[in-house]
Amino acid sequence: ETVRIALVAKALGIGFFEAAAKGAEEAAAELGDVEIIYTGPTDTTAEGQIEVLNSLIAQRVDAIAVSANDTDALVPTLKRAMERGITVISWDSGVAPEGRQMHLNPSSAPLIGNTIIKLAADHLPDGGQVAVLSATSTSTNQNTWIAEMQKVMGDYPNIEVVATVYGDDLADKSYREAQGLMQSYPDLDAIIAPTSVGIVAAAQAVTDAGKVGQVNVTGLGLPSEMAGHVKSGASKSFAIWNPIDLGYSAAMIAHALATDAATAEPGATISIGRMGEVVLDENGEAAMADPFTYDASNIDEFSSIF
Amino acid sequence: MNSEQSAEAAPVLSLRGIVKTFPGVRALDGVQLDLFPGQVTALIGENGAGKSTIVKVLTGIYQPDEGQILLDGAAVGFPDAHSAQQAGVTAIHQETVLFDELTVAENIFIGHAPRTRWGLIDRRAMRERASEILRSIGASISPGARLRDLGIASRHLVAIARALSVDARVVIMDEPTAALSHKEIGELYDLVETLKRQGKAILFISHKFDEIFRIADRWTVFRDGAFVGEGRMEGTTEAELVRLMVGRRVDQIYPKRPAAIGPPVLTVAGYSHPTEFEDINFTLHAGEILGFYGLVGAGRSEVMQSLFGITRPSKGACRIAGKVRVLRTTAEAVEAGIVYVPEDRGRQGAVKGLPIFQNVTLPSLARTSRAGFLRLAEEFRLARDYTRRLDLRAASLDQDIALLSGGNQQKVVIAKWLATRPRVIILDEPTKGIDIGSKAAVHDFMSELAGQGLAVIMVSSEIPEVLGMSDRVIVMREGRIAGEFAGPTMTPENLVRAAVGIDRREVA
Amino acid sequence: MTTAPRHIPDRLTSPAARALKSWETLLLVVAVTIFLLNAMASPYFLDPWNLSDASFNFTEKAMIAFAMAMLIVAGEIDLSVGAIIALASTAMGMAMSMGADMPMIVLVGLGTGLLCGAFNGALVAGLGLPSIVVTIGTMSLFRGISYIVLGDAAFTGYPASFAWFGQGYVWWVITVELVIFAIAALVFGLLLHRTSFGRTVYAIGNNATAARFSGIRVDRVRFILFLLTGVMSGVAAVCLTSRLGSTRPSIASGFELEVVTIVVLGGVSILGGSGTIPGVVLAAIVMGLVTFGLGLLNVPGIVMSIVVGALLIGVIAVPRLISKLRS
Amino acid sequence: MSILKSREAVLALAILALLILIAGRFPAFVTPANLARVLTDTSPLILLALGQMAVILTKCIDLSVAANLALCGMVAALMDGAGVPLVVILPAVIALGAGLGAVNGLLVWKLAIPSIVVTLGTMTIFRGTIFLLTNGAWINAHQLSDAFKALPRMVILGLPVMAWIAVGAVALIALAVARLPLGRALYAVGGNPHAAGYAGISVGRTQFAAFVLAGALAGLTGYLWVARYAVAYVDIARGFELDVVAACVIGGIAIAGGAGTVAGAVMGALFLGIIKNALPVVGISPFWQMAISGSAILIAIAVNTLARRDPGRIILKQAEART
Ligand SMILES: Nc1ncnc2c1ncn2[C@@H]1O[C@H](COP(=O)(O)OP(=O)(O)OP(=O)(O)O)[C@@H](O)[C@H]1O
Ligand SMILES: Nc1ncnc2c1ncn2[C@@H]1O[C@H](COP(=O)(O)OP(=O)(O)OP(=O)(O)O)[C@@H](O)[C@H]1O
Ligand SMILES: [Mg+2]
Ligand SMILES: [Mg+2]
Repeated sequence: ETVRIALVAKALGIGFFEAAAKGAEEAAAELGDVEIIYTGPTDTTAEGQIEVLNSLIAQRVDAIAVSANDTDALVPTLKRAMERGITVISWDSGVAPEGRQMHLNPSSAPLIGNTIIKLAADHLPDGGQVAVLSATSTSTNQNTWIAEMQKVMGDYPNIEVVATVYGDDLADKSYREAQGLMQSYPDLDAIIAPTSVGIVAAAQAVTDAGKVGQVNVTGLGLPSEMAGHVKSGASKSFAIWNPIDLGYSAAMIAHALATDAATAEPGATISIGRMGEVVLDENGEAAMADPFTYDASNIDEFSSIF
Repeated sequence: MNSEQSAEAAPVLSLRGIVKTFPGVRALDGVQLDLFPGQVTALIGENGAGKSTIVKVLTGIYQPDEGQILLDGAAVGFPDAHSAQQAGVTAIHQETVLFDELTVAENIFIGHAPRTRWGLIDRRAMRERASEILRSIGASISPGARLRDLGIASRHLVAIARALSVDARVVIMDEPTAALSHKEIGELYDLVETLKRQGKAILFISHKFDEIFRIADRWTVFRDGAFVGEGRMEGTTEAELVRLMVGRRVDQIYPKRPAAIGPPVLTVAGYSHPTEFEDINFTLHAGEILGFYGLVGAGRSEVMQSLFGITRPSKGACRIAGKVRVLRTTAEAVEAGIVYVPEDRGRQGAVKGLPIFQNVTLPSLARTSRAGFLRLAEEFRLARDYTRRLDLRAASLDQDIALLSGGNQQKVVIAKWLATRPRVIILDEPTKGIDIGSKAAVHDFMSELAGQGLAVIMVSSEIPEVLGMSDRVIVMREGRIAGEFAGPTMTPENLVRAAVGIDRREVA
Repeated sequence: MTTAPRHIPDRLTSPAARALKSWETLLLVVAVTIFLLNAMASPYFLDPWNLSDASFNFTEKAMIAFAMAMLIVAGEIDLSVGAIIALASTAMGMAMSMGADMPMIVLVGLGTGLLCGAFNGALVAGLGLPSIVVTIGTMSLFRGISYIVLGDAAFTGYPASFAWFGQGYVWWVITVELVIFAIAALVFGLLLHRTSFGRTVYAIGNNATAARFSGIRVDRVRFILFLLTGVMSGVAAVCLTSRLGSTRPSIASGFELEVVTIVVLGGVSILGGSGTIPGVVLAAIVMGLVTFGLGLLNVPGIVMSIVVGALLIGVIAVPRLISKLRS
Repeated sequence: MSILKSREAVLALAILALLILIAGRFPAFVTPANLARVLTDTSPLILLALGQMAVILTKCIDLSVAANLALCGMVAALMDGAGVPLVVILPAVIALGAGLGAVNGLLVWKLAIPSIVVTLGTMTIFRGTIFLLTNGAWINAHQLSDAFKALPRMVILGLPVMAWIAVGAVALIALAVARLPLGRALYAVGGNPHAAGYAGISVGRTQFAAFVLAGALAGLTGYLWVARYAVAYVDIARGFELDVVAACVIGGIAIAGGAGTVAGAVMGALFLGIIKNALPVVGISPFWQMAISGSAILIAIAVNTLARRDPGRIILKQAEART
């Protein structure tokens, strides 16, 4: 009997999720007898994702692993999925605990929050002004990371976060918001964009404004998309976890839960193949790995992979 | 009759066996028509006889289903308006065919503007030629003015200028005088003479027999989409033409029956509007037909529309059946028993897209429905009763009103208001564009209603109609009342003097 | 075919004769075809529970579509319906966080919809501004207010009883939303086709000036239509909020164009003056069937939208093309 | 007094007032360099508004312009990826845009389907096609050649080429609208379609031409957009069609057709562009921006429509004397 695992992206076409899908296929190949259904809405809306989930429930897939567009709005639908015997986990961007069995964080949120500010601070020995360019204001993981970052700001006394703006994961809006930041804060030293769309747009805006060297763009991005900007100096460094690994792990966990090889309960340990294992905390969350930093020294090595 | 023709010059343009059908209607059923150089041919027929349709066939707007168009004896086809223009056929159409946002010159030359070497519109040449043409028809309109700023008569002159801007051999005029006043009508007649002298063939469509006898050389009559005859004006009588047209004799055209004048139903005191009218006072009695005469643009329609709740007067009051009322909306006017048959039938009268019976019952829905729910049988009965009285010609009452001829649309609009059983009915140019037979039906019905105690206001620019139908006449000029006439003072001279503002002494 | 006759037949054409060649018949054929195709393409399609789940794809949009259909018949349009849902949902969230009980929350949602409709109506009917541009403006304004209130936060924790509207069942697989949809279809169908109010809507859509000259309170009718659209958006907001169990300002984004698509597919002339509620019902079902059927085959949403777009044009174009080729 | 009656003058004053207001809070906004930036940013809106103006004048509407832009942008990016030189890409995307516009135009012309229905349909079809072309994948800065990205940024006389292209398009279209028979025909067809037929102007053909123009401009803008933001994906410029319509309406293009000017459309676009650019700069919370631009649109429409109110007919002599 084939185990059908649906990997649901925030939206189709985003490089990050495409890479994750590759990882999930890798896990399927390793497990054998697993079919991966990679799907998602066309734009990053909860309503669109619910329609996709409804059709997955109708097909009675064995497991759903979703990166949510909205923490809460998916809960009723996912609850119904669980009622119909489908294993539900969230990954990357989570849903509220009652809507899933467990959540796989790409990394731990405090670690990411600390990483993004540290990336900026490392290049500002004398302190300075930084601004945050986020995705949509409703994006769960973005908000968590920014909140975690705010918590550790005490460790960076010379760094001042002057603004948080939202580029809605749209290239043009992010670009304009980045322009606006440089305009409003002429002394801005760094833009932190913890989103792969925002970081590219911000780097482009900095380049176009002729501020390479003055404003450092950092945050979370994909090496393939950032390679040019690292080389031009618009971005000195940025971080990301490996989305292939993330997709791989999500598929592994979903499979384990769907086949009853593991149960999702606080303290449980679930094996994730080549990635080792994860341990669930009291909220049913687990972290996959630490974010990895990319800079001029290693970018070429990874830009061809994801 | 046909034998006379052989002696004459050959026709410039001939139509043979033209058939044109619309869904459910055979508008033209094998008609013929000949136009001769230097002669005016009058095309006569009832509403819906197919006159305007033939004009559209001649100008390339409609394609005939069958039949031939012969230009100088050779068969031609007019696949579009442009090719008809190229062949030297131009027309003043019955409906306005102008553009509000363009200038007068652009309106005249749209579609055939002079160009510069670069292919751009030569604006200077266009303006110059436009003012030339306007001057030639005696219109003092600036070619640079925007059309939206012009009054209705000026617009019509622009339409005429537009037709003349084409170097044409055949000029068609479809009811060209319907929107013109006195002075301009005179100038139009002069223009027709000039065109005749230039050897152009003219087709002239009109419901007014006086002007037909004045300017036409020949006549052609259509009835129900069919050709019934043609001939020379000389030696023809009006009665003969009317008989051919209607298929029966029409004796009494203005059958005003004496009616008992009752108590006042509507008193208007001091009605004023900042730009349109001032100090309007009059009283209307039950059973009375009160005529409103004036030149086109005198402001009669504006006064009537303010009585109907369309525009609010800035000053003044009106008393209906003893009660002072402020009419803010048309719904309030209808409730108070005042109804208005508008002059601009296409825009304000007919709801095109709705069937005839629904047009009729629109203001009476409260009566034909129960608890807000429609009752189709009631509606149909009401519509049938009233349209029958007005001799409506239609395929069925659930036919879209847009498919009726102009005159028949007017009948539906009149029926619509009579069906509300009003106290006061205001008819604004009720017989404009209506054929002689239907005119009689409308007049007859008006008299009958007055006899039953309905108070009628009739706005009209036709003196015979005003004099024939009214118990009393009020004349308006430039937004004010210029005189009131009853009994022996109701003479054509008095009305015209008051309308144009000439003092008796000056004339004498 | 005759020349305009002198005697008018003493009855109306039978409605059955007209129904045969109507748009609705065409849509019904399309709907049945799609249903059969779906049943053949996926083994999961003919499952009552799945069909019941699938109804969520269209019920909320269709509720608004009925009111929108009347508005479009009258020659107006409301592009702010999605934004009204967002604002109504936000208002409900505020009411909830202030401790309102379930009936109160619902009332707040409907009331907000009504107010938004009144605002649109006042601008269009009162000031005489064109509705398409007014509602492009209020689309930003209403949703903008939601953003001001909520920012990046969300309202969650609606009372359990509130979940009934968007997640409850009335009987077996029949959801509450489906029942609301059916009732709305009935009410709007009667309103548009059987009442004198409906008749005035058609009159206004065909010629608003002549309607006014016929003693119809045109502006009042327009205002009422905007109110109805606002209230139905409020109803949809209650259902959607209940179904999602939470409110964010981005809720229901893009709804407006989907609602308009349903209305137009339903045979309502976008130029005003014609269209029927049964047509809209069928169009909503067709849209629901198409998206669900393709969803079962895991076709990406955007490819579905190609199908919907092609359907929209095709259903109108094909009959015209055929009659053109025939003549 | 009479100058205030012109809609364009009122709008120009409104833009000036807006700039003064912004300058009060944030003087750097009105520096020439920044204004040039605003103009550059607004160029896509201006270009599309010009095309939309032509379409709206003929009593139609084109909701597919943004999707057309996105599709042409994606095709430009794909061509660049395939090594096609820019001199070929540019005419190709303009032709593609015009072709997509022609599809709209043909459906409107030959089958008489209302434009809003046609373009609502083609809007989703065009976007879907982008997805089919790339399977949803993004094309990012590093996948685009430098020459491709450089053109819109190149600065000539203090203005980037992108802004110059907009300026050039405005001049050309203003000339065409005023002096080409086709330009005048737009007004005739929208003002009185019935009468246009009588004047030998084909309504359908003119509408077709307007759609082709709007499409060609969308195609050109598609390249500019992708080159400027250095990214192409399915969703670029989603929802932009409503901004374009809003710009036209603010600029006094009558949605019922037949009335409006090029100057109006350009100023409508600038008005929106300035608001969109200024809000983040002036430090207004991002959560307030949507409501503010919505209110600005409403106020602009209200002022515009009320100012244009028909004064009615003037019959009384003394009233005529007063004006
Ligand atoms: N586009 C059309 N579709 C359907 N029927 C039409 C159309 N145009 C005209 N008809 C019908 O054709 C017939 C002739 O109409 P036409 O306008 O030629 O009359 P007319 O002689 O000009 O009348 P009037 O004196 O009232 O102007 C009428 O019965 C009319 O209803
Ligand atoms: N410039 C104009 N723009 C728009 N409508 C006009 C214009 N001029 C006249 N009309 C409308 O056309 C119709 C006929 O106008 P007309 O010139 O007969 O005006 P009027 O003041 O009603 O004259 P009268 O007093 O002779 O009836 C009226 O309904 C009027 O409102
Ligand atoms: Mg006629
Ligand atoms: Mg009048």
